Amino acid sequence: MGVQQNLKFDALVLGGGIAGLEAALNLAEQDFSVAVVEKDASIGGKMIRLSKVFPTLDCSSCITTPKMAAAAHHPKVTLLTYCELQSLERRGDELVALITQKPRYVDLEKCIGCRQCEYQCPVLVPDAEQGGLAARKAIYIPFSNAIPQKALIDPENCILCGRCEKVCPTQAVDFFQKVEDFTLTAATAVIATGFEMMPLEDKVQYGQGQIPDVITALQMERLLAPHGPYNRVLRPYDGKEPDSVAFIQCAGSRDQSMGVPYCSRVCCMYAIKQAMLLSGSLPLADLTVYYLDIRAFGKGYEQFFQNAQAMGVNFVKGKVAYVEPGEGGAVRLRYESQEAEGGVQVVEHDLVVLSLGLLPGWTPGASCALSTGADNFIKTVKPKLAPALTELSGVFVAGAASGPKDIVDSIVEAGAAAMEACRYLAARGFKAAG
Amino acid sequence: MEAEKYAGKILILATETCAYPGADAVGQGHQSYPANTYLLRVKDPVLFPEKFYLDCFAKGVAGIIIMSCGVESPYPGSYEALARRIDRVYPLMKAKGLDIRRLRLTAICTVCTRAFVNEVRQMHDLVSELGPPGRE
Amino acid sequence: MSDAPIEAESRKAALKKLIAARRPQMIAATARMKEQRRALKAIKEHLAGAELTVPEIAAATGLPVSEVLWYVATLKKYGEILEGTKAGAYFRYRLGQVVAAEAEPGSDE
Amino acid sequence: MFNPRDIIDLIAANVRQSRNPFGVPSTRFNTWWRKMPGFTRRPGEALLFTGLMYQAIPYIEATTRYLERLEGSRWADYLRWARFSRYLPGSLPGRGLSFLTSRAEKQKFNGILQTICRLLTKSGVGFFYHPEMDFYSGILLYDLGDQEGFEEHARFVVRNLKLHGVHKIITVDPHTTYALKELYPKYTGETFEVQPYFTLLRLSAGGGNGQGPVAIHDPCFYGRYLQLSEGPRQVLRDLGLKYVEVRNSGEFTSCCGGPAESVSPALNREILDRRVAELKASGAPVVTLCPICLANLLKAGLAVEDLASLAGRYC
Amino acid sequence: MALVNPNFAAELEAFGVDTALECFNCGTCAAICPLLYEHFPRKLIRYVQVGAEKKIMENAQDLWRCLHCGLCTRTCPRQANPGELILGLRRYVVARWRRP
Amino acid sequence: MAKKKKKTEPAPEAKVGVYVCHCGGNISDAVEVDQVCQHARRVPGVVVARDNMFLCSDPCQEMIIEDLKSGLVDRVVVASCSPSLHEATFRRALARAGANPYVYEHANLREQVSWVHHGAAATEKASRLVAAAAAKARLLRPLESIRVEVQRQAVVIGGGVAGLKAALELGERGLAVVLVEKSPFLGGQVAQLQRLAPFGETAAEVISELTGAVLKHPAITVHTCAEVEDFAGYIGNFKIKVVRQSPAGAVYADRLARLSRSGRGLGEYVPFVGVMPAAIPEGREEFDLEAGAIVLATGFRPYQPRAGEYGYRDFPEVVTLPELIRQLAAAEGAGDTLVLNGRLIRQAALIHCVGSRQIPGVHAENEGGYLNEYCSRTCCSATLYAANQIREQYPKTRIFDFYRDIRTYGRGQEELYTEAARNGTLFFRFEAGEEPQVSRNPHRTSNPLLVKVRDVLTFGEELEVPVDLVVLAVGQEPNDIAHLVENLKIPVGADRFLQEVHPKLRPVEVSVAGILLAGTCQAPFDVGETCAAAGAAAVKAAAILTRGYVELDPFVAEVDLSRCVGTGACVEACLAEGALALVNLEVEGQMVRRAQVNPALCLGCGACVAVCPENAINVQGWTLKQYEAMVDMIVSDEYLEERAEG
Repeated sequence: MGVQQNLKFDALVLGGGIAGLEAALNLAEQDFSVAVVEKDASIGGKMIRLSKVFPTLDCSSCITTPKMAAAAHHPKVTLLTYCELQSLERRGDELVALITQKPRYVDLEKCIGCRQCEYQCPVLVPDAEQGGLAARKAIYIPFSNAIPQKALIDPENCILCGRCEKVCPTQAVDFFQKVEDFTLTAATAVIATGFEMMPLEDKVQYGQGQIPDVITALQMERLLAPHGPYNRVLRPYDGKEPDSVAFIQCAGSRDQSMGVPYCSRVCCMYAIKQAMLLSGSLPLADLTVYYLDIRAFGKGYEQFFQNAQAMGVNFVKGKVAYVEPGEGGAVRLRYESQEAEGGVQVVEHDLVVLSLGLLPGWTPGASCALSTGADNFIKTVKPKLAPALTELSGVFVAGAASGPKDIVDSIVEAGAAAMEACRYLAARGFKAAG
Repeated sequence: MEAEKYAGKILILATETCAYPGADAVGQGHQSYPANTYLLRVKDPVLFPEKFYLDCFAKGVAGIIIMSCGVESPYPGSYEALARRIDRVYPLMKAKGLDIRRLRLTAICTVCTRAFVNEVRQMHDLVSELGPPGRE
Repeated sequence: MSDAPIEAESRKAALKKLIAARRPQMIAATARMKEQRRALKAIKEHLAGAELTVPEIAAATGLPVSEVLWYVATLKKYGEILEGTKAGAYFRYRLGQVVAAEAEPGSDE
Repeated sequence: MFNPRDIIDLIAANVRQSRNPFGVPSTRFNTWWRKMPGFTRRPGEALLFTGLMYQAIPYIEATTRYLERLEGSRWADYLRWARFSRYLPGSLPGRGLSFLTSRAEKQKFNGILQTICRLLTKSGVGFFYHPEMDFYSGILLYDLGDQEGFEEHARFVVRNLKLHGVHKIITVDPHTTYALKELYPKYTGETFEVQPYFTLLRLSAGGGNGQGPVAIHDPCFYGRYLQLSEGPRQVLRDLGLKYVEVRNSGEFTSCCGGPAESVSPALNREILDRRVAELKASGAPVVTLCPICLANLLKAGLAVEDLASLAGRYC
Repeated sequence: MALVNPNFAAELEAFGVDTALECFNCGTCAAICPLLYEHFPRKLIRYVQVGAEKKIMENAQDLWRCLHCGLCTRTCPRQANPGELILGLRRYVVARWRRP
Repeated sequence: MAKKKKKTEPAPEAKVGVYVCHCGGNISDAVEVDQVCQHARRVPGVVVARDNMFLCSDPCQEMIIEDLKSGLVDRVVVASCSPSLHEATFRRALARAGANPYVYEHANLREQVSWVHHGAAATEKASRLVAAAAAKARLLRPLESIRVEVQRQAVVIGGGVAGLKAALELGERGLAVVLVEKSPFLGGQVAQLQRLAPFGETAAEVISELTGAVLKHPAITVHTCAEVEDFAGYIGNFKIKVVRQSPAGAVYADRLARLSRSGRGLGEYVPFVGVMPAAIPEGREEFDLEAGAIVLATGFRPYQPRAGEYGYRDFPEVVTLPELIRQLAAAEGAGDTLVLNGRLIRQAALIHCVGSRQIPGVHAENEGGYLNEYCSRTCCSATLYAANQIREQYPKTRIFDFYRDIRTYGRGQEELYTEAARNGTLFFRFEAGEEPQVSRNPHRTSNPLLVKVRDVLTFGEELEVPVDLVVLAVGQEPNDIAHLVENLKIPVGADRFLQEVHPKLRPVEVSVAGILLAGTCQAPFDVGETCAAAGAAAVKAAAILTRGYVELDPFVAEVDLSRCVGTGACVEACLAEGALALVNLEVEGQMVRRAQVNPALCLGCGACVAVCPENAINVQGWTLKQYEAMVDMIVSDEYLEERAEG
């Protein structure tokens, strides 16, 4: 497939999550033109998929959507969604990115987001946006506050029945769309490719995803979100309102046997947050957090942890070693209680949430001359004085791309990366408004 | 079918950062609610003086739901000022013989779809029960 | 409009090619869809005139309980069923007004 | 639980005396090869080294049944038994055991070794066997913490093997494999080329038809320590047999409880029951490849078979 | 009340007990252990760390419960090798028994 | 075409065009679009009402533009999907037509009508919403976004790494920067360290690099011994009065002595001092600075343990971590065992969370009645780094670490913890309220101190550790900047650190626009995090400064001088400090007190609108009159009357 077109911007931001959007907006605010390249069909990253966020407990969507809308409407920001970076290299003063536009099979210009197609489509597919706990269709809009609000077809599950095409008021469905490659040149780039959660299948001792009521923390976020799969917290085994929920911390991080020796940094706080939210929605439920060290290090975090204790969330020091199905949908855990009279305990909970390790969302591999640290996250060269600096001149990094990071730290770092990028542009004679 | 059942108009003052997008989310979810509801987009309902509410009732509006951002308001202190104002509106309503339940102050966020529908349903039931303003 | 039939013809050919290229996944997806239809039909049948919890639906339909929940969540999302009253720690579900104009003639089955 | 100190002393004394943990001469129970064709040595060929584990199982089982009755009774003071045994002439407890052990049991375990030979031959593997080069590995001494005893015995075995110029070794059980492969180099400084038999098998048979899937119980030493769980699966695939994975397999396999036999039959039972439940959940007959696991799982009444026996039925 | 003895861990290195201090006392080994027995094996590892020689000898018999199944070592998040530590402690105790 | 019924209605010239979208059936399936248009035509002020399948399409936008250009309409109402999707689109279309983008009103007929209602009720509601929008549109006036000219200079307060980094970023961006530092030195608290956890960069290299670049940068001016005395103005136009004088008392005597002992000159880095860029001024100097934006980088100070806290001051062998770091730098290489001040350190205890994570009712408050409830974030790593340094350099010195939770959260930090364990550091865990007890050692060992702890890791057993040294890992406390806080009117959190507007939406901004936070004045941070925060503050400052003006939403309060009588009620109700004031004005030859809006500070919330007895103040674009007109249309049936005719 030949390269179709070449786009030119002052800056390229790789990743349309909160760090990428923040970096893009900061660059655009200084009148530099920015392209945001996002691999998913919507911008918003992990944050738009969360319920509420610590330590303020404000609704994640309410904080993310304004930034998403600001980026979508900013005249200096171009959003390129459902695009995959193939390579990024420096050629003289320019960075050249080869990008693949994945086919949506829906014309982005024509689609008006009415979802008629989705309602008509006969195929159900586990909805990854809802942690697989409910279904979407083979043609679908990713989620309710997705930007762009446009449909796409998942060809793996499409049966080409043509119903979507028939019902679309704008003839936007196009089964014949093809992969398109294009190049994008920019003077500077910000890598904001974020993180992925370690797959549940990797954790043999915790049932490898085979126990319905053992879920990932991201699935729990969906259960807690107001527009989640069940619209309330129910256990996935049979729809029961759980009486007791357990959180297993360091379920894959700080664990050399899992190949993730580092701390995933956000799990303590989100587990505390989820427990707090549960104590609101299920006031009678027993909530237990099994932990090694509670790492409530950020502003207002320790007080948040203390509040959770005061609210009756149970904190048990000890790493859960083994999880197995109990009777009637319950989940049985084994851990060592460190109390003198403790020892190995076998306890049952209705629902178990795993704080799985965070892994890099993207690794450059051969696509680009950036290397990674021992933790596989993007390597930074001056972690103290210039945390956004990478090995490649003019390429900066922000957020979880250079290691697990919470939202606040990611946003701040995105500002720093954007500043470095602006400075880099200014030094090369790129003019902002003035 | 109760064709003659009174469905007085309900005014919803919805903040542009919280409740208005919340109402949009209800729409996206195709969650039906009574149609006698009129959303006005506002930056912050702290803008409206006591008189505004009384005038609305005088014009025939049967119920008003203020959907604010609550303490998460982008204008620090506005929610508290708003709450104090509404507290002053209630005695004025009583003085005019208006059931104070016709005016309700709530906080609705961008994804509070269930809360939105609940609030609307409750107010709808209330105004159906009370009839036109001033006749309670 | 005169060239429309030709366009339609080439489109038909292109579609044929596309179907041929996607054959394996289409066969699998169609099989899944048929199974889903059977499950959905069974669930909706048992909900006709009754409010049932997920375990009750599972018992009635013989489907695995977690699977029933998945279908129930989905039907709820697309407005076909509604959450009803609570029974102990479970919620009951009932048929709702169908939002999407579906009720297929089922000609392809 | 029995006093470990006494068990260690007893076993150490037995190994010193008879070069195996039972205090009976190995010739008394290492008899499986007698009715087999002679395995003559050809240059460069590997020694089949059984480590006497399969042969010994019926004796261990017999002992355990005896001990199981003692534990929890007022005879629980194993000390008495141990001390008593130590004052007996070396061969007497062995004779007693021999008496307690059924002929059918012995036949079963000997048969596995015979089948292994057949399978190796069928796979075109050149090997030889000589009972005078086949010793107990000393693994139990190592496990029990008798470092001196183990080292002494290991050096004895190594000396003997070197004397016969043995370099390549084919093993049949996980414990001996681990001892020879990992422990001997560490404690004697001598390295052999050690290969468990199943990694050498090159079988093919369509015999899987009609046979339902089997469930694999990975022994700890193969699955976890030596990370050889792919081996038996390959054998099954070669034979056209289907298998299912049970909860906890491969590197995360569950212990069957076998090693607890020597200190606490009650503990052994408890752990065994848990593993049996996991295996039973698969609904399939179980295949394993360790004499201790095999005997232990058989004891629980599970439908279990040695990998070699299963393979033997198909070719 | 016990006095911590940091030299004890060094003494044990002769018996191959050289990873005890890497343990951060998460309890995985105790909970994954098929024995499900009190704090075993972490208790003995902690005693090595703080140098509670006497306690180790008092609890020595527990060492022989271990099945040498290796699950603790496979799952130890710090790769402190608890299974080997237990075997090393057995060697230490046997040596002490033989040469008090 | 509708007739204007009442000539007395305001803005008689307003010609409203109404455009209703079918949204390809999304709206028209539930709403009778024809009828809505018919109804709209009867609404006062509406001159045209059109419908279309897709209004957002280019041809339809062109149609609207044509209507505007031809003079047919001068106000636009679009009734379609949610304004969040297309309000901006249509405002841009207005701008393309040469019209003011603010003479535009949006009615939401999709998310809030056709997707949630059915039948006649849906059409009626749509008609009423369109009528209301038209009524508002009729009252709309063209608005200009507010431009505030900006002084293209930033002032950075604080000369530690945060201030230096922020100044450097802005300077490199081509902006003028003035850095104001209270002490004679640059480098702040980092200059009091040696190596930085977890990667071991030296404080010397970090500070030398920063100060080197800052001091030689032509766009950056540095004033040391300088303090902010007074402050006025608003975003874009701050005025700061600075006093520069020799610091009072002997606060810096120790550092000055160290500097003179070192033999280093001005601009050179001296360990535990920092960089002195200029001589201490002789007299007192006052000057004014103008700034478009201000970056606060006032930093932290280490927690100072109370006398007796873990034996501090009672025993000379108890020191804080910063004190240890200094002593380590001076320690002589005495073989395998650490020697501090001539004393052999064979065993040392490190105690975490000193002055951090304090719990009300469990821990004692300080003299000021404060508890540091927060975690100081950096001490775990710093402590473990020190432990590793000692273990590696002095392998015979044993380290015992007493912690509540080990918080090595960041990149390279968990490795420090693993490394410490591998190095033989022995850990003990204590519960809050059961802190280790430090006392004289009564045992026969020669170590002078004994640390007792109920150790969670040892099943709650009481353990005793004889030691030669106890190191307290003290936390971070904000510097005392009460004067500045009062002057700048910036909020302080319960933890006494400066408070940002919102930790995620605006993490480096305070409620006073144009003032930004960098580093540990906001919360405890390590050096990397501080530099990131400084960068984030710089990018916000640069956005303000680079354009030379700030463009603010036109939706701010506006005083109608013909109605204002100067009651001052609005000033009292105002939520944004300084946005409203009573000023003396000359009206028709008379001096009167009238309200005046500072658009640069006004938030547009409307709190003032509600309280004005004369309705003399309104938020532009969202006036009370407009809302009243909308309500009138919602309750009116006039334009619906002939609905039965079809």
